[in-house]
Amino acid sequence: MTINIRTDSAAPRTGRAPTSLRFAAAALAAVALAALLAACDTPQTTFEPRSDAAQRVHTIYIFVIVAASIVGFLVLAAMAYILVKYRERPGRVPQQIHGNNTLEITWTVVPILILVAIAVPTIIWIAGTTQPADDDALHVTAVGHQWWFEFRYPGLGPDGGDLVTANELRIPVGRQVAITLEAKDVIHSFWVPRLVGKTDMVPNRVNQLEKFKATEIGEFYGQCAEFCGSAHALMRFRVHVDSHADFDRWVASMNAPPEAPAVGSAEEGGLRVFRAQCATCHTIQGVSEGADGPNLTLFGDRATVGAGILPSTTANVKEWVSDVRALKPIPDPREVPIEGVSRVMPTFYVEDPDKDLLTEAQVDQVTAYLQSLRLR
Amino acid sequence: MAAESAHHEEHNHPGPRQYIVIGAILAGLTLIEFGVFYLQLDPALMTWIILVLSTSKFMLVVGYFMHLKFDDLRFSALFFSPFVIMITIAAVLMALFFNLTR
Amino acid sequence: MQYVTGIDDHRTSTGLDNRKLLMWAFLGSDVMFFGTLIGTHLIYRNRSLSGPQEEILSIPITTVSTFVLLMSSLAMVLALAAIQRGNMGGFRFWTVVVAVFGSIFIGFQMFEFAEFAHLGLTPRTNLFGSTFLVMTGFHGAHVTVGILWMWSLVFASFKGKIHQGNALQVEIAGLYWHFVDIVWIVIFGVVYLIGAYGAENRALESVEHAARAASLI
Amino acid sequence: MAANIGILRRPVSTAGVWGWITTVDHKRIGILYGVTAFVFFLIGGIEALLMRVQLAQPDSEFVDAGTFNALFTMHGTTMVFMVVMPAGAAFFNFLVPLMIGARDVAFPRLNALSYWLFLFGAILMNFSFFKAAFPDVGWFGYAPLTTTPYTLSSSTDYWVLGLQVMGIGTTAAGFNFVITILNLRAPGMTLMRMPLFTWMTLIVSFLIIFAFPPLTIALTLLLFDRFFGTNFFDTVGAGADPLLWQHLFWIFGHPEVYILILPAMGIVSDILPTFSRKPLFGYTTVVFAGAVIAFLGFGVWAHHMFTTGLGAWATAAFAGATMAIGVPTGVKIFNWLATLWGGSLQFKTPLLFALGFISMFMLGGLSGVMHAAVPVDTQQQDTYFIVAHFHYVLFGGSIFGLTAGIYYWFPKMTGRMLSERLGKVHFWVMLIGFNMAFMPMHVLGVLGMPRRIYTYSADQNWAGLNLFVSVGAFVIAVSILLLIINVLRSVRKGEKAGMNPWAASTLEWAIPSPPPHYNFAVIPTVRSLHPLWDEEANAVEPPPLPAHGEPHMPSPSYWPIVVAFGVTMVCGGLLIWQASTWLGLAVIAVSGFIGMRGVYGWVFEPVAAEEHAEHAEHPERAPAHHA
Ligand code: HEA
Ligand code: HEA
Ligand code: HEC
Ligand code: CUA
Ligand SMILES: [Cu+2]
Repeated sequence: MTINIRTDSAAPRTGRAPTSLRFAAAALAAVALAALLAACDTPQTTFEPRSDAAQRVHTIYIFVIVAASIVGFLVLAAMAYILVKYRERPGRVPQQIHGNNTLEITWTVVPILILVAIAVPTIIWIAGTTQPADDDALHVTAVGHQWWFEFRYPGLGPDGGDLVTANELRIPVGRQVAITLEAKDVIHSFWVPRLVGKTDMVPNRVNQLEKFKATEIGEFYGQCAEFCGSAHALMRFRVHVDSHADFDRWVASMNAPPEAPAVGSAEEGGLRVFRAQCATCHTIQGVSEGADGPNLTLFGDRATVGAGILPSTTANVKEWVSDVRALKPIPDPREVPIEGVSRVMPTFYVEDPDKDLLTEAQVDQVTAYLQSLRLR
Repeated sequence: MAAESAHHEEHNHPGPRQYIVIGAILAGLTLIEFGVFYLQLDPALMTWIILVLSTSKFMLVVGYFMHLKFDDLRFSALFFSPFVIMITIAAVLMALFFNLTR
Repeated sequence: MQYVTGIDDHRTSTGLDNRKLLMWAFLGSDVMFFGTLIGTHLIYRNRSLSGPQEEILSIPITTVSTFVLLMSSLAMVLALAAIQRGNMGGFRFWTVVVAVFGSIFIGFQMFEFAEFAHLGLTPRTNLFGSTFLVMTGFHGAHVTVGILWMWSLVFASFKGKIHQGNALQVEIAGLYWHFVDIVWIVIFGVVYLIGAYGAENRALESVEHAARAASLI
Repeated sequence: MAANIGILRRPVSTAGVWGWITTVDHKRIGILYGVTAFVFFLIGGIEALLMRVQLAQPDSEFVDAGTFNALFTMHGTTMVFMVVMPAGAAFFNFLVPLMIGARDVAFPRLNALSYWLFLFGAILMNFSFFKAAFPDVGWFGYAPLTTTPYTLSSSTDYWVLGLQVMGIGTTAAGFNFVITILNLRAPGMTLMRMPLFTWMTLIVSFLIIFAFPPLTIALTLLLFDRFFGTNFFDTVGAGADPLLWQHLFWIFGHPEVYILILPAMGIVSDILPTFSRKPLFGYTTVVFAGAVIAFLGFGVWAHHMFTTGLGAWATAAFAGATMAIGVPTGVKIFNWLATLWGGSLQFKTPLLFALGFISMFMLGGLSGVMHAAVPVDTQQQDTYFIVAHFHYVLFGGSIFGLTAGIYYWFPKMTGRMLSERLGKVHFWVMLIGFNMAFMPMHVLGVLGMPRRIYTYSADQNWAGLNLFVSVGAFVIAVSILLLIINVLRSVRKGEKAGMNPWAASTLEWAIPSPPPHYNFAVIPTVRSLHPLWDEEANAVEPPPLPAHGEPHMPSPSYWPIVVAFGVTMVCGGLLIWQASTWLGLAVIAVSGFIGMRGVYGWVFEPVAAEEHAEHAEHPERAPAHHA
């Protein structure tokens, strides 16, 4: 069959040389560059698993990436070949092919096979998540708050109650951890890339995180992965994987009330301030029982302040206590009066004598007090 | 062929008399549903009975009052394809929300 | 390709009328609309934390209002049959019947909502209140639109704008009306009968309801 | 009757601004859609650029958290609802009637209403900017963050109401195109002789009318929660389940992404044959694959919720269904390649963009399949890997495809050619910028960078890649400037296009460029899939106008914009209500009246300004007024 083409304006006949090859090279270069950058030390990477669960996911991840890359590469290569081979040249007569059933069936069936190859490990993995927890597993309940994490260890607290901490989860190495996820206000998501994939914390629902066993002692970065309002970017946390001995020591310390500070010391002043201003929201084991804010027991041993956002240095803690809004976009309490929503931390020191709730000296004292709460 | 189908239509097209009959059937089915509600049946059984009865009413109205039974098939397609999609979605949602999938 | 002059510009490729096709497409879309509403109601069943739930549904009263709506559908199809035969009197009579029955149905619904408010159920009370009242409220809004449409048809027929020649107008309005009716068939079956089955206090409540209803009508 | 319609008589003139405001001509409405979409593309793009400036460095303080959250919310919402969808609608409007040999769409005034509702809805939502209440809950607005306790300001109200108004318009357009394509085809234009773009329009229109109602409901429920105190998403007091919103949104949302991509697929399927000088390989299969994608698209919504704890069975089932969609999509890709195979490829700009579409969309699709592998998704969900995926399919797919369409049909729309040279530069700059901006996002995702974060700390070591990405974003901006320059240049002094500059095969090329307002002097009778490639086509010159003059087209109308205004201002009234009850109620009442008045005027409006009795049968018209 020939085609008679009706053209009104003669289209210019400049078939450009094919360029997709060059493009493929550029894409490869980009990937290579990316890989290079990835070699930097990135504490939150998903590619250096340090638990059995993360490792299982990682294996599938690699398999899927490789499969997709092969498919992608082959298709791009085929495209490049076609573009070179069939570019317009004098005398080329386009072949009027309308279709070919064998071919079409082939490229329906082959992708199905590849997809089955991806689906099988996926489904095996899903089935694996329904396994019950080990008998000796450590059970933890993690609760998402706007914008911090609460961790409860049922049965490890005083009198067999809950042991409660915040923003820094401590777990023993080599022992399975089964985490139950809840949320106080909006949806959050619990994610420690190197230890375990994420699962959402949904109000009025109880979710189970995939059970995992950390394989290496160390400190791991975690972050809330579901958009949860203004400070979502600053809702981070840490997981400390400890040796069994260290973990047990930590549990014991958490349950022991702190020693009373020396009379006349800055810490003593700090305790007084704490009782007056902070105790309604913050719990310190043996000192206070507040429910709206993070538990501050053994705060002096925490690596971070403000839900994993800053190293817990004296300067940072001071700034946090005097003006959290300088560090974190938390709405002003006057704008969040709705019932049922957790109360947010007030700003305590503004350089306006009329509004001061705390003096700068008091801030120093309470900081000193908080930092004195250490492991024994 | 054309004449035949015209004849065919002529024959089956419901008129006022049939409409009233169907109206009576609808009323009757509703009455039965009402009655079933007061029989002390097993809830599952009752649910199925009501589903069957309601579906029959539904089909009667759609088929006769809305004329779909006699009308162009493409109207049926336009109406029932979202129906199938919606029923499936609703069933999946119910399964999910009543935790039948855990 | 060819250019043939004299082809009727207004023919349609399927031979089906544009407006009727539009109405069916709209109804298909409305299936998704009501399906979502009913689905929302169903998945929130038995999740309310407090306040009245299905036990306050009155089956006897709703059976009556369902019957009224079914009969309005019958009147609708009779109106269509009448106008197709050129019987304008019959058409007007039956169309008015549709509108009146529709209004009675709305009356029942308003009574029901008022009664529920009396029993402490508003859209703000609990999940049942929100889903049930919004779902049936949207259905009621559809019925109301239908009633206005019916009256418009009757008035238009007096102005000579609705006649045997464009009975299609009535047919389309009828499709809408019947659809509203079948949505109610589903709601009555699934939400009322199945929903309220086994709920406590039902019998007692119903008698009370019926008495009130009687005094109201 | 016409006498007592009252204030607004049916307008006659099509000139000037009023001509545009009252137009019911599908081509003009198409151009309105296109220009509006492009303006919003610039707005959404500038929002993206601001985000990229913020993210270029760690701990940056270029914008604050609230602003950033508003930026990505409005960027996403704008790009999806105010750019890609209306850009698709622009092509539907301009091309579909031409492609099927019709004079207009089935319901021209409804068509105008769709446009005005879209425009007013978009303006309503963006108006929040001036009230310092930019929506900031993310483009899928997960409850309960959107409920009153967590969003006290009216920002979310603007979002809900704006989407609602646009949604009504879109749904109306969906109906219109379903009917138009089913019913207004030229003689001989069977379904299987329709150009692929028309097919995809039909499928998209079905997706719209079936997928938008769940969104409408979801938005309504949220609206009722926020305005009237219902409890659909009240997790605190009423025990509501936040997943309800997610289900409803994604039941709409996943079909929505196919609403965004199928038009581009249609465009590419029409461009490839033209520039390889051979018919589309496996036409039937490509059509069928499109339908299968759309159908399956209703069954995969929960793949956006793999991490919400759906339960093992559901997760597995949705993963399987999601993967299955790769098959028909792959079929399309391979059929496109087979179309190129054996052809005589003319590397004109439209073809370049079409090839860009195929390659970039495929990469995005492959990352989509990776998400479908649930364990992998637990590491990817809500990271930049997802952001990379959807920009590859949305930008690399939809935007590349639509841009191909601009280059391809610009001559038809304006009668002038775009510069090939500038077009090719545009293509390469855009391709490079695009890959610079979005390829590294995959790596960022792998390195654990969550999305929707306004800041990150330096110790994460994400800074280098982010800077690179930001530079890429600006390269894209340069490429868009090139497009703008190209268009402005051509409109003024571009080469004249003639009827069929690309020697293409479909009907829209059989009439002058730009087409006369009645499209075809005589409606053609179609005998094949490629009417203009038929041998005999050469013999048939388009006939002159018939003796009795131009075909009669429906007159312009004021009512669409009046109705759209009424609907929008009812929503505006709700917003005012929050500040001042009485003023709000007054606005609602007045605009409600305007809207009703509009509907009434609409229904009783004569078809043409000069009431011609012979037009009484026009399909769109309301009750005939001669008895
Ligand atoms: C144009 C829009 C578009 C398109 C077409 C797609 C197409 C696909 N998408 Fe995408 N998606 C989005 C837009 C789109 N998506 C958006 C906007 C989001 C994020 C929303 C948000 O959270 O903000 C998202 C998110 C998203 C998720 C959720 C991720 C998460 O949040 O955790 C998933 C999960 O499965 C997914 C999967 C897919 C799949 C499998 C396809 C498939 O259709 C792709 C099919 C194509 C191919 C597979 C390539 C070609 C095929 C071959 C070459 C054949 C050979 C291939 C194989 C054998 C595999 N997408
Ligand atoms: C079709 C859809 C589409 C398109 C085209 C784009 C285009 C772009 N997107 Fe978009 N994006 C989304 C859809 C889209 N995006 C969605 C749905 C989300 C999710 C939102 C959410 O999470 O809620 C998202 C989120 C998103 C993020 C993640 C934000 C976050 O999670 O924190 C980022 C970050 O880099 C980003 C970047 C970009 C960039 C750089 C472009 C660029 O390609 C833009 C290029 C365009 C321009 C640069 C315009 C040209 C401008 C000029 C030429 C300026 C000069 C002109 C004048 C002054 C008149 N996008
Ligand atoms: C009204 C409740 C409230 C009061 C009173 C309050 N806080 Fe807080 N506090 C919070 C909340 C809520 C947070 C978590 C904020 C966040 O990270 O988003 C918090 C966080 C903290 C943190 C960081 C914890 C961590 O794990 O990183 C410290 C330290 C802290 N508060 C100290 C104090 C001190 C000291 C006072 C008194 C001077 C005080 N708070 C008073 C509610 C309160
Ligand atoms: Cu919590 Cu994001
Ligand atoms: Cu999806």
